[in-house]
Amino acid sequence: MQKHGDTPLKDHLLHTLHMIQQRERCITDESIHRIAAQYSLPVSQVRAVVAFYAFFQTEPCGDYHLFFSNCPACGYEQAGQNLLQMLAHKLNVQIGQTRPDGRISLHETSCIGMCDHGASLLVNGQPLTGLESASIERLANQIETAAPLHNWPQDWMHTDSAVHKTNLLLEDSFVPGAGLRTTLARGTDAALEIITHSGLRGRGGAGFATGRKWRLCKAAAGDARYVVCNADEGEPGTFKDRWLLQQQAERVLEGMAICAFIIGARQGFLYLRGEYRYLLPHLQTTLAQQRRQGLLGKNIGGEPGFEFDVDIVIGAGAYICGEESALIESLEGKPGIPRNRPPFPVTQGYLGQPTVVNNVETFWAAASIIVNGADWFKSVGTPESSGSKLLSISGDCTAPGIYEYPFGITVHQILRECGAMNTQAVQIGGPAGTLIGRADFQRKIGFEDLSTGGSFMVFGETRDMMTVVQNFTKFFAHESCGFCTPCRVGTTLLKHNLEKIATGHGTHLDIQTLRETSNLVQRYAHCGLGHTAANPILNSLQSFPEIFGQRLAARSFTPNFDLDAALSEARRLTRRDDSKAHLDSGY
Amino acid sequence: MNNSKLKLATTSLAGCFGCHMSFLDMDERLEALLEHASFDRSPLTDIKTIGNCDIGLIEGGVCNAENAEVLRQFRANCRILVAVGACAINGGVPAMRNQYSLQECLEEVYLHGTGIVNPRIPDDIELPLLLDKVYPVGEIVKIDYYLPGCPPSADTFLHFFEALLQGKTPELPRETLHYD
Amino acid sequence: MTEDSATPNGAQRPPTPSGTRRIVIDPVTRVEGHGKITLLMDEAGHIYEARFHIVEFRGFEKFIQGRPYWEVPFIVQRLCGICPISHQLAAAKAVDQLVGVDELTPTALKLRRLLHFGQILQSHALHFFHLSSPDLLFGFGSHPERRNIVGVLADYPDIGMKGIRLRKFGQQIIQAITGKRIHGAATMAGGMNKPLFPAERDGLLAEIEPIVTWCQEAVTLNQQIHMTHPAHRQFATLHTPFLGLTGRHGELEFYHGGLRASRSSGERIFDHFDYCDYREILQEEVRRWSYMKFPFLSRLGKDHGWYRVGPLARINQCASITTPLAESARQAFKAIEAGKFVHDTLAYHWTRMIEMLHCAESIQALLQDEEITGCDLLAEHGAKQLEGIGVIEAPRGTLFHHYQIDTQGLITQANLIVSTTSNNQAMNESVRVVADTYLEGKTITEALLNHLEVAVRAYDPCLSCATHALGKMPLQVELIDHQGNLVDHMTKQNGRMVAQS
Amino acid sequence: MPTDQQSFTLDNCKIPFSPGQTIMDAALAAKTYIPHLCHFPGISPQGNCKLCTVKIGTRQVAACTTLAEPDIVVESEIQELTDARRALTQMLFIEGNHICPSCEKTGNCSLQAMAYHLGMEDNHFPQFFPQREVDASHPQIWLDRDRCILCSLCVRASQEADGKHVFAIAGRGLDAQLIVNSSSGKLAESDLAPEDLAARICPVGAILIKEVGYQTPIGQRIFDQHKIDEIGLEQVILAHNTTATRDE
Repeated sequence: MQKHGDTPLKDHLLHTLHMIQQRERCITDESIHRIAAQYSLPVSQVRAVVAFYAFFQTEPCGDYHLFFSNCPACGYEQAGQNLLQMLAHKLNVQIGQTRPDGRISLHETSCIGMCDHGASLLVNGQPLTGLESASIERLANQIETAAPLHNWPQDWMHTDSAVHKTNLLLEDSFVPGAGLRTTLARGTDAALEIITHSGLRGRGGAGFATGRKWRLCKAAAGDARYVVCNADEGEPGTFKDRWLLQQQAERVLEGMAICAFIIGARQGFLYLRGEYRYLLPHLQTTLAQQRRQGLLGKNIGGEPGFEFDVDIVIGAGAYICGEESALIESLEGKPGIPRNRPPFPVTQGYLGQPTVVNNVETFWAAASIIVNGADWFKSVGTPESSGSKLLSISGDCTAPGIYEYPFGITVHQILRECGAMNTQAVQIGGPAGTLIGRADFQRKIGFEDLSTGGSFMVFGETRDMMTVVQNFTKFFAHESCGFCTPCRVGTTLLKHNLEKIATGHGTHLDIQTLRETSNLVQRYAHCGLGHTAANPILNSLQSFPEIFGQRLAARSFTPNFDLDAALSEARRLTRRDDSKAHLDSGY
Repeated sequence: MNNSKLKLATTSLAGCFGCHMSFLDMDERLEALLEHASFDRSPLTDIKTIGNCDIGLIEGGVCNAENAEVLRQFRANCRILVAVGACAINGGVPAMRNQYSLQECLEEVYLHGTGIVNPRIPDDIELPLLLDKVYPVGEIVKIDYYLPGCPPSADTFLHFFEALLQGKTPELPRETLHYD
Repeated sequence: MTEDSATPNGAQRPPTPSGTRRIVIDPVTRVEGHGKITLLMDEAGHIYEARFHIVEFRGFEKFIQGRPYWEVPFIVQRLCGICPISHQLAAAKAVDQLVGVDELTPTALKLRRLLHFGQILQSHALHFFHLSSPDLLFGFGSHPERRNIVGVLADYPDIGMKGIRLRKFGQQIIQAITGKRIHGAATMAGGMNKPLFPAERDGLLAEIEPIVTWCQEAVTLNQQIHMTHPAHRQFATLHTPFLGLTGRHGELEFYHGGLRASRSSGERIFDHFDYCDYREILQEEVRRWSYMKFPFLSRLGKDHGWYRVGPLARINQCASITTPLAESARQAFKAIEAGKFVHDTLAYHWTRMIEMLHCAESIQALLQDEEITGCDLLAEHGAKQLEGIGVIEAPRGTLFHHYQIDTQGLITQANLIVSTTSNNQAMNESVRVVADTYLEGKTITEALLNHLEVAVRAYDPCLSCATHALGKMPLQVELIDHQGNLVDHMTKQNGRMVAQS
Repeated sequence: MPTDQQSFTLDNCKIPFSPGQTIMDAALAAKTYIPHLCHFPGISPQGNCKLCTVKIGTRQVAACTTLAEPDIVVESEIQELTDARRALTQMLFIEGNHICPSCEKTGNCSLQAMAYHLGMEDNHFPQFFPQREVDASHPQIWLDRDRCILCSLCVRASQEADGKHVFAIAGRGLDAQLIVNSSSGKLAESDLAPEDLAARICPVGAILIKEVGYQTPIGQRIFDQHKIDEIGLEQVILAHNTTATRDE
């Protein structure tokens, strides 16, 4: 059905919608009808897709279409300044809207994977990094003078990451093709045995044994099998996959090909988050190169009949698509709503066929493991978490960037080595992971203790942790897919509840409600997003009770809203401002 | 009045008085209740300011500043505060106005209505200002018990009072639970 | 009446006319709704204006827009928990027009009438026994702690219990037809949703005889009170035009009829006027100090066109009553002014009881009518209309419901003129008259406060309907001097009046 | 019952099942009620309302989408789950505009009946009071999104039973809403017919036949006469909604 070429799947629904959005600034109802007809889909399904992904818009966006990252790690809000608001003010545009002259639209977005570069944003898909209050002014000028993007200062376009610590995998002098050669030489069973024996577990954070996943997929009945590389690196604070795709994409692709050989797949997909679209030219070049070298395509590595190729599918702004079944839905051109599991993707994945979905780093590691052997990999790490792990370190430290550590490393040591001073908290594994305070800095990175997909955000003692927890809680409310009741409603309730407490209007009753709602969302939600959405709150209630306690109102009960503010519309309409026109808000 | 009696205050905020009517629907049984309970501030008496009470019954949601103040007075003076009926509990039918801005509602009634002379939005200082929305009472004060229904039936009231008079925690029998 | 801008302390308000003082009464009790009264005095100490502020607003006209017409009767009945049936029926009549039904089936019409009689009976019983009888039995100046239904039950247990049972009977009729005593559901577009089962009819019939008797006793009691207290005859009395529906032969009619209006002299302004054209005869003025509008007869203009509705208007204007006991009670009433209009405001109570008697008699007749238990409940719908107007005589007076819909059936516009609104100006005037009569010097006395409340209460104002909001009407009095300063403020605490400056 | 049939335990009762059956289906077949709103026998389960959540050990799973397995021990009628189900129901109430007193579905509404079943006396959470669109464009059917609980039964019924694709759910998080598959997005241009299962399956008052209103007298409505935990009630509800269709 698809042709492999130098461009992404032209006919993938998400890509078609993206092209229309590029061409027409938005996706009109007319376009929706046209596409529905073209794809023989119900109009409602196309509408549902457009409505689901944050990067698709039904109202025209500006010549300059900006998505400002509000990730707390990169520090858009620092030293009493909110760079996003500053930019909105300078450009005279409302956040979330297009300026009436149609020139600028400014949106807030969650982490764009530039956390080691300071405050950053995407302008027409291009990341601008290292923003400070001075550069905001200059940025506004560039936009107002309609300067073409390629003429903007190159130092804003810096997207590489510093590597501060290397271990097994980064030190491996991987020779392209070596992994495939070994795999072909050993045969599928032996190759699978290496992966299994190495103890490699999924690097996205969930930690499912990779060998077991591949074995289950290989054994599952199906007409075709698929290999999917999850490059939807959406967990705030993570950027190591972006770096891997920038620097070592060939090893990732080779890992996919190895998997394909083992499980018997002919088709692979690299599902790239929409925020990383700018990596596309590089990835296409790499794909072409792999094909030229016989590492993708037909008769790979000279093996007759071993045919495998990879298509890139680019998302459009939905964190939930990092969940493997949601990702598959998205690959199929649908809204990224997680499926009921079982059946798991290994038996019924893409188009209902057995599918392996692994993280970028997992494939990357697998390629090296095949070459160097299981024992090599197990030489570091812990019995339950073998090998090493890439961490994306950001936040309040002197040396943010990529670190490779063997599993079992303590948080304390990492903090020391990344130049973190006076740290009060570390968010490990992103908002969906674990927030720990000083008392827990002796804990170890590993599936048996602090599991992480790679996000490691450092918060110094001057941080207001309530702001951080609020930021993460808003993030989940924004990213909830809306499928199940507890997550759809609960995440917004948590957001409001927390806001009431954060602004000093909460009481012990509100804390009790916060705890109850958190537990409900955690236990009853449909998928991982919901299961983890309350983590920042539950963790901080545990580790930072003072950020709640010190804000409690000195009343036993407070209203849920500001009563006096609720009279403001009436005051305006009646032009009254007498004493009876106000209420003690009690809030 | 007899001090050993339960002292009862009632008020209607943004309600329709239907809950009060349903209370009266106890009919002859009202007489028996009055042997154990006496009224403080209520639309049925001439007591205008609430004193210390055992039970406060609140009908209606909160739509204006005066509602909010009366509700707070009730909370401050009642040992047990009860939200009675759909409007008090979740805003009820009056909360249908929450679909519109206050301005739209006022303009429709006082500016654009049929046969209007001197169109203007009433703004006298004697009029309590309207809140932007109609709010459930539980979003403004702590509520101890809820008697749902539009209105709750007379039997529901009786169940509730009987339990209180017997010193029990009132629990609504499932069959009395209804929202319409 | 003129628009006045006196105000206590609002810096942004227009200046107070020199020489006025203001009194505010808050809360008014034993009426159904929220409201308060301001009295404006001139330097000579005369009350030149009384303002009965309706302090609540609910916005039904706006928020029913966009709702389907078939839901409307059940939404708008929530205007009022005392007379929900009036609203359900007025809206149902409008809905009948929307679906092209001119005539209900005989059973459906009788069921609606029965329902309506039950409703008026319970509402009138409530108003007299539960709310107003304390004033009339104990006297206006009696002890406030006693002056309520609990006091009546203690001192006049027979009267009190009969009142409770009368109201109960009305509620039972409502329950039998609508499924609930309050906010039930009975009307359908062009009919009713349920027949009255013979067992239900029999149960009600078994109780009717004492009901009729008690209603007669209530008429007698009110006649005695009114005629043996000369002060009652003058109390708050106004000479005003009257408006209401009457039947084809000018008889007392609650469910359906033509509009009749008369000057205070009895001279007809119009008669048998089709209520669907109400916009030709009625307009409403907005005043800044009340959420309740001020309707007036267009022909007489806004300054002189205000009128009264309700029992006093209906009994004065009708030519007859179709039931014998009520008719003879009407004749006795009319005799006190030799057939001319009776303008005594407190005669509202007496006429209310005459109507209650008529309801009881009519209920008896309907329950004995074989057709009442019929099963043919729905008329065939005709061509859809985009506008429907339903007018009915509610317990407190003429009630107008007017709806426009789009072709999909959703409400696009609504206008509601509820009974109490029509009495708005009259209540203000009655209060002014009483205040002027009973105010001594510049201080507010408890006697004044009580008398003001009695005047308002006579109209049985249903302020929840009036503002499309209902609840308690607090009465508070404020006295404002000529510079706009609050001189005296009066409210009541635990039954005792507290005055403070 | 064949002797070789497998079984599991639900609240101390043995529930037989055949392979491939969900916990919900097996329980219903054994006349054991597990609360649910988005499940309907014969329509593929989706598991979005989460009211049917049961416990297997320490694990919470949706009974409607989880396959029964031999000898598992499933808990349902325990306080912890009742409390959670009540909270979930309260969430459904506050996220929409569920004004029971004026809703024509009152007395026939499964959400309301569920709330009664769970002893819900108030909404507990602050109301959202969202603004949602009414679609009355269709001559016989109307859509009141205020009352939609996003159970998607109409979406599935339209696809699976009616062979149409009239409905879909679009938007994410709290913006998720029921949309109509037609050129204008309005029901009028859709191929929905009053006889369709999709037009009759709505458990709340979101999809209704026009001009029915309060046709069923109080006392004779479904939940005046039944409780929601009666097995097979779905058929009663469908029959009721069919009557409403026919009468019009």
